[in-house]
Amino acid sequence: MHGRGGQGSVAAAYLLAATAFEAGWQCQAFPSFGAERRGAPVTAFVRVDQTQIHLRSQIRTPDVLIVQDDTLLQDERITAGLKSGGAMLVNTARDGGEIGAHFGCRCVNIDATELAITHLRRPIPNTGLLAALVTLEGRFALTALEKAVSGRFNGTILEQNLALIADAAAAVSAGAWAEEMSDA
Amino acid sequence: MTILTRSAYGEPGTSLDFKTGNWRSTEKPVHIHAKAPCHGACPAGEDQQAWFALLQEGRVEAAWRALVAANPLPGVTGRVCPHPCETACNRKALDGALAIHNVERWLGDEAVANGWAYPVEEPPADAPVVAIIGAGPAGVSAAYHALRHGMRARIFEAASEAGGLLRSAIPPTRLPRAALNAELDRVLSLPGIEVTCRARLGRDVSVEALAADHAAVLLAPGCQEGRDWDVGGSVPADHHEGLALLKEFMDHGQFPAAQRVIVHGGGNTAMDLCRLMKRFGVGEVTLVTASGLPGPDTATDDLINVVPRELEEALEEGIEIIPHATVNRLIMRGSKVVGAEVASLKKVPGTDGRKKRVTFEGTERVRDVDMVIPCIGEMVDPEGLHSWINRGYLRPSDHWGTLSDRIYALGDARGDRGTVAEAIGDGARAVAAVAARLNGGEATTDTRAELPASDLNPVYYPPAARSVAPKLPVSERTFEAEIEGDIGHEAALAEAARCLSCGNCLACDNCWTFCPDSAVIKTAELATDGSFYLFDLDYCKGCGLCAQECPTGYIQMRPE
Amino acid sequence: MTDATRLAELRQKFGRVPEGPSDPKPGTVSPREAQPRFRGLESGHRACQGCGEALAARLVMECAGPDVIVANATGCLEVFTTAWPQSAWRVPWVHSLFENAAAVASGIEAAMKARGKNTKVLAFGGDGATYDIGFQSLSGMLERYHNVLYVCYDNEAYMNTGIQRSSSTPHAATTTTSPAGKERMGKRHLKKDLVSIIAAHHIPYAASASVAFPQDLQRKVRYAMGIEGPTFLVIHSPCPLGWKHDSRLTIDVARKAVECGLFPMVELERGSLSNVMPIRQVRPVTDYLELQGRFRHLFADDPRAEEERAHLQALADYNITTYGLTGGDPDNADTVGTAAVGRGGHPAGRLRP
Amino acid sequence: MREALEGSQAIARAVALCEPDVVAAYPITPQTHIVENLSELVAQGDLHTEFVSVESEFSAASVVLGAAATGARAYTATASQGTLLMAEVLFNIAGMRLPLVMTVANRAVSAPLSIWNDHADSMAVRDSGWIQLHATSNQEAVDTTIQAFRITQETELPVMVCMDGFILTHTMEPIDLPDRMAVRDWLPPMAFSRSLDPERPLSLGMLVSPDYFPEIRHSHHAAMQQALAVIEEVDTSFHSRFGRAAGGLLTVEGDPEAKVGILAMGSTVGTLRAGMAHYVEAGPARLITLRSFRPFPAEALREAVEGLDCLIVIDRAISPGLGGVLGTEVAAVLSQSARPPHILNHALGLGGRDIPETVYVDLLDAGRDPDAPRFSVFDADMTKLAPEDR
Repeated sequence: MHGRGGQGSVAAAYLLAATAFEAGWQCQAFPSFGAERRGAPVTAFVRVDQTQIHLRSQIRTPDVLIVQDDTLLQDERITAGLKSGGAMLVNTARDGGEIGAHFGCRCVNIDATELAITHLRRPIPNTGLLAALVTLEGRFALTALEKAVSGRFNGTILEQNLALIADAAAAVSAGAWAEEMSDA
Repeated sequence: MTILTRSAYGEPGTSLDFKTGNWRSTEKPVHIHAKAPCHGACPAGEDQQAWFALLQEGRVEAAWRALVAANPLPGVTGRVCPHPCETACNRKALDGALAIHNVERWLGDEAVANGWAYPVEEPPADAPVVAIIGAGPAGVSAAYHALRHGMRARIFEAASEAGGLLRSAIPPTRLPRAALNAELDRVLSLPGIEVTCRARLGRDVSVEALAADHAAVLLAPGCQEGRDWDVGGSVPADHHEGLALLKEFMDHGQFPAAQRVIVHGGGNTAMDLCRLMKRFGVGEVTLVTASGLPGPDTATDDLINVVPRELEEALEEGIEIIPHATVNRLIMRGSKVVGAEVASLKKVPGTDGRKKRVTFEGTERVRDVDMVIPCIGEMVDPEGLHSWINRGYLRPSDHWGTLSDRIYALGDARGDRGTVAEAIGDGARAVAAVAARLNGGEATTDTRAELPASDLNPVYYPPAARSVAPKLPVSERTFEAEIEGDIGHEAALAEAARCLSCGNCLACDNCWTFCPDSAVIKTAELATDGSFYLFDLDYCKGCGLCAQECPTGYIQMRPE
Repeated sequence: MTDATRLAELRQKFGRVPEGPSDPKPGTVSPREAQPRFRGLESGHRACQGCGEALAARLVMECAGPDVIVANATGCLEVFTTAWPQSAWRVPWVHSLFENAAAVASGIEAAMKARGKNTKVLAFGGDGATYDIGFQSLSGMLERYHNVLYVCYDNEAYMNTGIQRSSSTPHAATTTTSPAGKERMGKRHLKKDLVSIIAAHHIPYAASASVAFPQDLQRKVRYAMGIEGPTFLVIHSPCPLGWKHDSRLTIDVARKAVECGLFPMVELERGSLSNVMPIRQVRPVTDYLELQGRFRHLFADDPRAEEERAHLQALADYNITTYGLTGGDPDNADTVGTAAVGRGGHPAGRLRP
Repeated sequence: MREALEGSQAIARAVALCEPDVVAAYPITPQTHIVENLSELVAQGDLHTEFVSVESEFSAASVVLGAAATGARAYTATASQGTLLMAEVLFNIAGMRLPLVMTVANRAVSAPLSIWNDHADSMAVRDSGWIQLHATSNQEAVDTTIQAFRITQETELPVMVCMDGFILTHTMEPIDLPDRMAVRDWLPPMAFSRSLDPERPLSLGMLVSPDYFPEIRHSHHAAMQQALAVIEEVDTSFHSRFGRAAGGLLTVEGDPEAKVGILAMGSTVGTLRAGMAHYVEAGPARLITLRSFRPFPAEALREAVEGLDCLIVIDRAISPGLGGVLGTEVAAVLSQSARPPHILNHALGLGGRDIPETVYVDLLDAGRDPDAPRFSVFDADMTKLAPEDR
């Protein structure tokens, strides 16, 4: 998961792991912490499995890349290590197909920032991106994400996030990536 | 050996097991109850420090009782004594000696006013009886101390009233007769004392007869006999001896006519005479004395032997004093004195080690005077005492007044005394010697060393000015009214609070507070030396802090 | 399992089996036991003769105990009181390190608070532990507002290690690391004004005291003990060995330090001066200096010596002016009044048959 | 209850379950989240403790020292430089034999400045006299933390729970946190035999002359030896009460017939375990997880290596001029065995260098290489070094 310091990449990773946990999976989320400050490119990692995860290495060959900020696409190495057949979810208004063509991988786009501004009045793309991912991938029920989100928020913010999840899920094609994920 | 606990070294024993007393290498602290200088200086043997201590606790009657353990006449001595105690007082160097005489007098007066009982009991009827010749201060003191030692006293007085020179030679301006009578009467009316007046020695009683049926005979006749006096063989026709002149004045209120007078002498009689004559109207009164005036360079044995305040008052009243001087020659016109040659004189060490008086040639000056009055002391009236007289005095062989087996000499008659307090002290000492002899022992003296001022730690005494008793202004001084007034209760206690308690434990807690090693144990029960503290030499490291910080010099470091 | 049974179990397991009462004759009380003061620091400690610090500690303990816990920094006091297997302390006492007494005390206090106990916590340190190496942890303790009385025994150098200069060493004093010689006149720098720094933490109470004025010292301890919050007391405690004066002069030297103005006796509440001990009779600093070997070089026939004496006098004068040490309320305890003794002792330990 | 928790958060929650009287800590990466989470628990009223926000690690250790000395249950956490700043106090705490629990979020020690994981910090204080237990996962870290509070009371020795910084502290994974009442029941009431108590005054931390010092050090050593049994007993008791163990003194897994063994501590074990499962073709191996670094379970280790020809010891710390710390100690201990295995010692993952799954294969390959050095910084890229330094 690529983002920039301050955008909540680690929080997103934790939320994804929590979603997996809520779905009954084993999970592991961790940041690649650096000494970078706000704005610098950062990476966070998530592993999910149905059996206990022992491995604690950084993920070098991810199945899925989540890019929180399309300006990060300027770095051509962003897809380095992405498994063949892997997919990339990008937070952008640009066309995912074009991006995928450029990097030579499947790519879906969602304007999660716009959705966040609409629902949350703040440009926090995490929930939207995760809703899109869960929907595309189809392994975890969207309710698992809703549950994980419920564990973090309450009141109005929770409601706004739940609405955002619904909108984001509707914006992508459900199960589009399902078959690719089986060996994660 | 200590066995370690399983948790290693968490439960130590007490450091009391570690005796640090062996750290002392040379000296250890000791309590030394030194003599307070006031006590050491008191010819009457009073321990002023002791009774001041009681006053400090507000125990006024107890203080009086402690005082009269030595001196039954504090109202008298408080008025007439030249108080060497004050001269010796260590507070002198700080902010003025204690006004001891004022407080003494106040205590005496308080006792009279309140009728406090003297701390004596009537001796049994068959108790030994001492015979006392003379009811002056020595005789009265002896009678009183006889009671204290369980003996009875029988006084024979030649005059019609008791009092001796207190009555005959001290003007009422110094010792009002009421005060004298009150105190004398209280002492002499104590059961066990019997006074016979108008009993003259040699006529009515004899020493030998008294000695036969008394435990002892105490001779306190005083000095009634004038000395022969001449200057280089000259004796003026109208020669007047000082004491006689004074007695005459006190009886008749008159002095011989004179305008310029030199009084030659250095005692209270001389001083009284000077002042009375001046007050009587003599234009110029000059005291010529061989002694020195009080001052930093004056040695104690050189100091004029008068009550210091009397000296002060005399100067106030216009008496001229020429110290370290003598009348060298009388300048006579016929048999009448018209002048006196005065020369400087000083005591200097002689070749034999003794001091001798030297008149300095070239210091002679002549004063125009019409009368020169010698006040150079009197001698014992030899009547009835011929076998005991030696060059005008009784001259006993010792401190106790021993003349022979059971005969003692007291007071002025000894020839080496000059104050009421000495006379009172003599009474106490002679009786003590008698009592000791009766008990088959020997009387003892207080041989303790006096505490020097350097042993005090003055830091602990906040500055406090000496209390001053009221005094009649010069213009109001007459021949009757007492010049110095009463110090009063409040000032008396304030003075008591100024007492430094030289050489005696104040129970101030300084040693207890300051010992870094907690080696001073505070205990009223176990301290047997009059203090409230014990040194725990098991732990005392000998730092000397307690001695240094002891305000009174009661703690001293001494070799182990 | 209750706490008490658990504790008993652990004491059985790790501790020493109680040997019974140490008093050979039960029911009798030795005179030492019967002293009318709390003996927090007992005899048998190994302080030097005339040790000001031992005295100061005992005076503090008298009015601080028995319901206290003491955290003691490394230093003479710690060393001379607790040579295993004997301790001079009769209160719970812990020594950890040189620089952490304030932090250890913070922890003890936190534990007392957590367990709902009112036991007061004292921290003791010398000037090395307080002015220098433990300064940070002291500042932290004050800032966190722990209910601790920190007492600094100020003997103005590292005495435990053999007289090295500290930031509390007075100007021009010699120590083994600030010796006097051809090029130097002792310590070049000034004594740190610690009380002001402490007071700047805006704590309820900070004061200076001296072993020469025990009643004043104990009044300050009692006052500080009664305050809920951090309080600080620095006690001027002469060291005969380090200051090079006769052991019997400890109090005399301490008294003169106050009376010449070099050691001002001040009290600050919430950072503001609330009281000073006025000096009735100000002494020249030389009265104080001449008693001590550490200032001996200042009395040499040397213009530098004269200058340094003048400097120290100026520092004393500065204190006197700054703190108003010569004026003040005549009813206040002053250097004369508090040194006064009376028949029958100090009010606290008064004993009359 | 199982929850997905970040390691630091899980530790904070575990500490809270043990209801410490006093917590003092100073933030340092990567321990910070533990302190933050504890603060949050306090702020939310979920943890009733005196939380002392000290001005340094030095004071953090000192504060818990003071608290422990009164018989309070006390806790602190640190890492890296903080551990070293505490070092003086840590020796002191252990020397005074105080019951105390501390988490070390292991991190390299500067210089060069590195905020990432290795074991240089806790190794630097290995001789302080603390019990040091290493966790391979956050679950073990949680369970060991709870156990540590019991061990420290039973032994009156302080316990350091070491967990790899970031790799564990910042990783979210499912954690089973025991029930609060169950923990309260399982932990004995807090008590300390030599507590500072005005009712029973005693002195702690006294000066000891040469007359007693060797005995006291011996006593400490003996206590550490005896603590081996306590660590095992407590883990067993925990297992029977909560259904899982946290690794005893050490654990052995893999092929019992294997002739090659790998010994490691901390999170590296997880990656090696994954590699062992993944790369079956690399050959059989025995994986030994050392949990108790201090006291060092010499006897258990000798049993664990029985039958091995080669033992590869993974260090995440280096003693420059000697080699790996753990490897050197293992070699020393096994030298007393009848047939000690050949020991290879490799430092891995220093300063946070990622340890990939493939390392398992590489290690075994190196183990088969007769020319392999006895010690290496295994993942050092020699091409980055001047030829003279390779």
